[in-house]
Amino acid sequence: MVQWLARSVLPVMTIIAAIVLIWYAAAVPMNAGRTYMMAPDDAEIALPDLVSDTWAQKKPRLPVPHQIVVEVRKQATFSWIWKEKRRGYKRSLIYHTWVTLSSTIFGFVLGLVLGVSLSLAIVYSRVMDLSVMPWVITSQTIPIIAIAPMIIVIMAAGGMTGLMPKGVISMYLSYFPIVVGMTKGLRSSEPILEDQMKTWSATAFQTFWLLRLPSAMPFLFPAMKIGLAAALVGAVVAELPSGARAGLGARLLVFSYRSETIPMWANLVSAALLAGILVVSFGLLERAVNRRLGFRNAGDVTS
Amino acid sequence: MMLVVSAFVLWAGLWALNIILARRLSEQHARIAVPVIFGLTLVLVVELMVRGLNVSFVILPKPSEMVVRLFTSYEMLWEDFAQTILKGALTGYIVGCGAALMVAFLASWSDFLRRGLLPLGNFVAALPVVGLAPIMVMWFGFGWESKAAIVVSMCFFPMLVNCVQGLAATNAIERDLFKTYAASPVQQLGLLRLPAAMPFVLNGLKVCTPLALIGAIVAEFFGSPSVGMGFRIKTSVGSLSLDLVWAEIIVAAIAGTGFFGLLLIIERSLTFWHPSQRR
Amino acid sequence: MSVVTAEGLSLTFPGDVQALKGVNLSIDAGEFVSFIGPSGCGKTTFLRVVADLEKPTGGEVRVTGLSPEEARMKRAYGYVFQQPGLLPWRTVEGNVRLPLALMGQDRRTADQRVASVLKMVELDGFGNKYPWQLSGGMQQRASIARALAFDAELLLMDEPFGALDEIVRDRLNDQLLDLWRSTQKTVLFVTHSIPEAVYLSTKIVVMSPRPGRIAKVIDNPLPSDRPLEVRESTEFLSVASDVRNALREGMH
Amino acid sequence: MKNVLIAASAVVASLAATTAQAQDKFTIQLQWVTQAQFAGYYVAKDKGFYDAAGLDVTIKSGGPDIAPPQILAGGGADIMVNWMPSALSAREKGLPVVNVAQPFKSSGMMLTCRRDSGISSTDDLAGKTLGVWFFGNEFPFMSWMSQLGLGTDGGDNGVTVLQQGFNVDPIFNGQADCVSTMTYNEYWQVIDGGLSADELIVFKYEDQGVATLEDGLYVLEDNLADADFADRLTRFVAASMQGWKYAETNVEEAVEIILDNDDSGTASYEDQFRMMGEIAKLTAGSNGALDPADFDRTVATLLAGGDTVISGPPVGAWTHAITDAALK
Repeated sequence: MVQWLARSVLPVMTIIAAIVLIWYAAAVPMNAGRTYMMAPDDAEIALPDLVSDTWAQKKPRLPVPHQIVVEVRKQATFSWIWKEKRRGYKRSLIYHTWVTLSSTIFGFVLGLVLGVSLSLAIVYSRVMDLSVMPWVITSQTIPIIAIAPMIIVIMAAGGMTGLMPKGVISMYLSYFPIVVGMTKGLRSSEPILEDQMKTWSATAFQTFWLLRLPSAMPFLFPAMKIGLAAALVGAVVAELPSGARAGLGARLLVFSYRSETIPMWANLVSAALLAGILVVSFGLLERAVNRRLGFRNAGDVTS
Repeated sequence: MMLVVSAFVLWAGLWALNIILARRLSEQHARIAVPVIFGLTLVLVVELMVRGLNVSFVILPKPSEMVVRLFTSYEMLWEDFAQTILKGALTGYIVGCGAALMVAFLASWSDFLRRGLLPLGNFVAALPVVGLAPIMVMWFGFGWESKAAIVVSMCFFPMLVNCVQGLAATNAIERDLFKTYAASPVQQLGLLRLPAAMPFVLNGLKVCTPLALIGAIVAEFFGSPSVGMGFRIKTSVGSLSLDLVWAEIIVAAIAGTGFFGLLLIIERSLTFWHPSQRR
Repeated sequence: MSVVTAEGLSLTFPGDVQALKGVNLSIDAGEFVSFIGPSGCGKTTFLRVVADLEKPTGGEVRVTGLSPEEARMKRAYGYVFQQPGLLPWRTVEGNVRLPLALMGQDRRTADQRVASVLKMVELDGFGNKYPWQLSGGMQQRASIARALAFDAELLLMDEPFGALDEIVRDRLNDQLLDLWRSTQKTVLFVTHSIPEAVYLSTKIVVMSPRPGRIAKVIDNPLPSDRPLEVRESTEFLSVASDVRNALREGMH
Repeated sequence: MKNVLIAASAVVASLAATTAQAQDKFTIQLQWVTQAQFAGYYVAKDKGFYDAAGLDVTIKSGGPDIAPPQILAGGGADIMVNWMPSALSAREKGLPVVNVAQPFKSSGMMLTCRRDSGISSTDDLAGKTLGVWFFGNEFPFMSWMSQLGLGTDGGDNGVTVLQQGFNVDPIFNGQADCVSTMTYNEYWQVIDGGLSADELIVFKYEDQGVATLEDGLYVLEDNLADADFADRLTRFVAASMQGWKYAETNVEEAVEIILDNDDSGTASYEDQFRMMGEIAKLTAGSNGALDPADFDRTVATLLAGGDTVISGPPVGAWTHAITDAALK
């Protein structure tokens, strides 16, 4: 236990501590301009005063960590909701995180379905492999943000609004790693086992279900993890320009119009926390599934 | 209606052609011909559908109009390309990936630093860093510098994770071998760690390519001089010049795919020895 | 003159695993010494201590009269690992040239040397191939050529032929003997195989596990000129049976 | 107590909305996020004016990358709020939109400059860096600059144009000498940011004679011919104007309604109250019908800026048919 702390936790903590220190230090020069602007002309400002002012501005260029923590707590607590009466939930970060999370998951599921079916087509059909694969790569070099508003408009023309267009944009970003990983995975079953299946004259479906799919799992999970993170990026990006009414991306945008930097950072931190929770819980799922299928997990002790 | 029907017929015909080509042509030729025909099929089908269903130019312009725009407005497109891709994205890409490589070198000497950076880097690489775009514009101004800055912050961590893993990708025998030769740290880096890291480095560069494009264009949505691909896309949507919007998107796709292809060629020539590249 | 000496050598790994305990051994110049024993008996560990890849926790080792670290710094030995350990991005020539380049030898002399050692292991003509284009046996020969490249008088070989089939192995054993006779190097050779140990060595060190220690040192009376048929001679069989008995006794 | 009343009325309104199945559906696309700039529509919805007119109205908020004409063309909305230069530009491009009502009489657009940049009149603008909104909002600016004889490609005899994000940071960061502001929104961000009114000099587009018509209501020309649609539209315009007049006189209640409808939960009461006050100044003097003189002035301003937006005076770009019916 102690060894684990020293080997794994201590280095991470040290680097986080270093980042926080640098952050506080950087806030002083970055916010000093506004301190001087607000002060009377030619006023001399002593360093301690400068530091305390730059760490406590209302609209700083770089808010310091404790300002952000306070803001996150303020926006995420339930007492805030009650104080704001019935529209209070709309002011809660938890609500908006949920909005973003729901379209992330929706988009991820769409991406998973698209990614897995494309990779099946690619693995089992040479024409699909040759035709589609290069365009799958090209699709990722099209900046999604550029077409996000158009996707929303085109889908609105087809009568689809709300979660659907956001989900499609998330899907667009998340299907790619899944196609790549799954294709690689489906092609990774050992030739000797393929031959073994052949000796038993297994059907194509049996070979797929009993051999190829399980062999693809160790590839699929890391790919899904990347896809999940990409789906979150997609959800945020889709909320940014699209006139979405709620969600972390929409709030980020509106706060940025109003130069409300502290709430902006609070939103960014929530998005980061959301990403962290998603990735960690997915990691746990991965371990559980791999255990069950008898694959070795990356972190398992070998001896 | 005729046009819609012919779109389906065309689709079926060209798909059948592709099936035949995939069987008949040599591997080398099929790899080029089949995807090109597939792409052309898509374009033609969209063209016919847009015409056949009378889709408004505001929703989706005809592909032919986009191509015409590509040629008539090439000067403007080139200026936007230079501003966004060459200045913003490429500078950020080089700085971000270069810095990540440098930090990875440092981390490869210190086990402590590596243990600290790797989990953090993995975590940050999963974050929607693109949300920093408005903040970068606030900090670094409206010029290409802020676009480069967001690209740096988007590329740094994915690249770092790849480089750190890559520089640790040597096996025990290789390290022992260099120890028995009493090789200096610089020799070990140059002759062992760096070559062994190349597949990872190139993978990082590939991952960062679309990120750089997205970052540079997104940042322009939050403020820019009156030139740049993101600026043009945004303002052209406003003035309903959708053909110009799509022309910019085509330029971005060509630039991205071209760069990606270049990386594939470099990968092939530098890491020909890696199991994934052997043919 | 002793090339390798060990006195009261011990090595305990973290977690209280005694890999070596009280090992005393002296190896003279020009000897071919085999180390044989069940897994966990410390034969590989002993070789790694000599090569300064592990630090002993007790006792002393001298290699060519120096400490292992000094010997390593002077590049006093060549080491052949269990696997070929060839760098996949270098050609066979490039791999063999690697230690010479590290030692700062100029390209022309290095090239001549590379050509001559490749000839020695019968790989001339394969210099431009990449390791992964060669069979396992050829890869292992390339790795021996690499260990020979800088002409150290001491050669440390850790089960170099362990993963090869018997036909290839016989052939490589034969080549190795020729090489040893023609170069007069001192060889420390770790193996699992009794016939291999008896066929190659002038001296066989039988080791036993938990803790790793020397059970018996057997001198091999076979003449230095050994055709493959020697393995059917009664002399050969009696040495082999000595080794087998020593191994059995060491097991408890 | 008051909040309880509002809550109760909202509950009633939502009940009314769910029970009235026979209501005609109607969708309006705004051109920006939910704020007091669109108070009339939200008030009309929440106070039940639309219900009373037999309409089930959906209000779609906009955003920086939402082009309302595009939504309209795609069938995502029946009517849009848009500025006239942008709407005329869409018309010129081949999307025939028609102004059916004009709740905003005057323009709220201005250029706000720092006095310490050495600007005291329009003569001092040469060589300066100005922040301008694009996305259709740049046309009156271009027109103004060309009337002043200033190029917009930089240089000493022209001005350098920045695509201003939708906040006023550039004036604080020293990236721009002047920024575009609306009387009801960004100007107050500049004040809140720490620059006092006497540190600033403000050029109102109205005063410079280059004002163009802002928030108007536009529909597709083809739809107008449809009697059924025209009927719904008439009812919509009438109820919306009722909403606007209610909002002008009941500012506090209107602000509460805006806050209720702000799904992003980012609007503050103080900001919206101030905005509502400024918006009321712009809507004052309009009964909803477009004043043809204002239209002609807008067209003249745009034409003075060259033929970038429109090549000539548009024909049939507005109609009084709806407002005549709605306001009788």
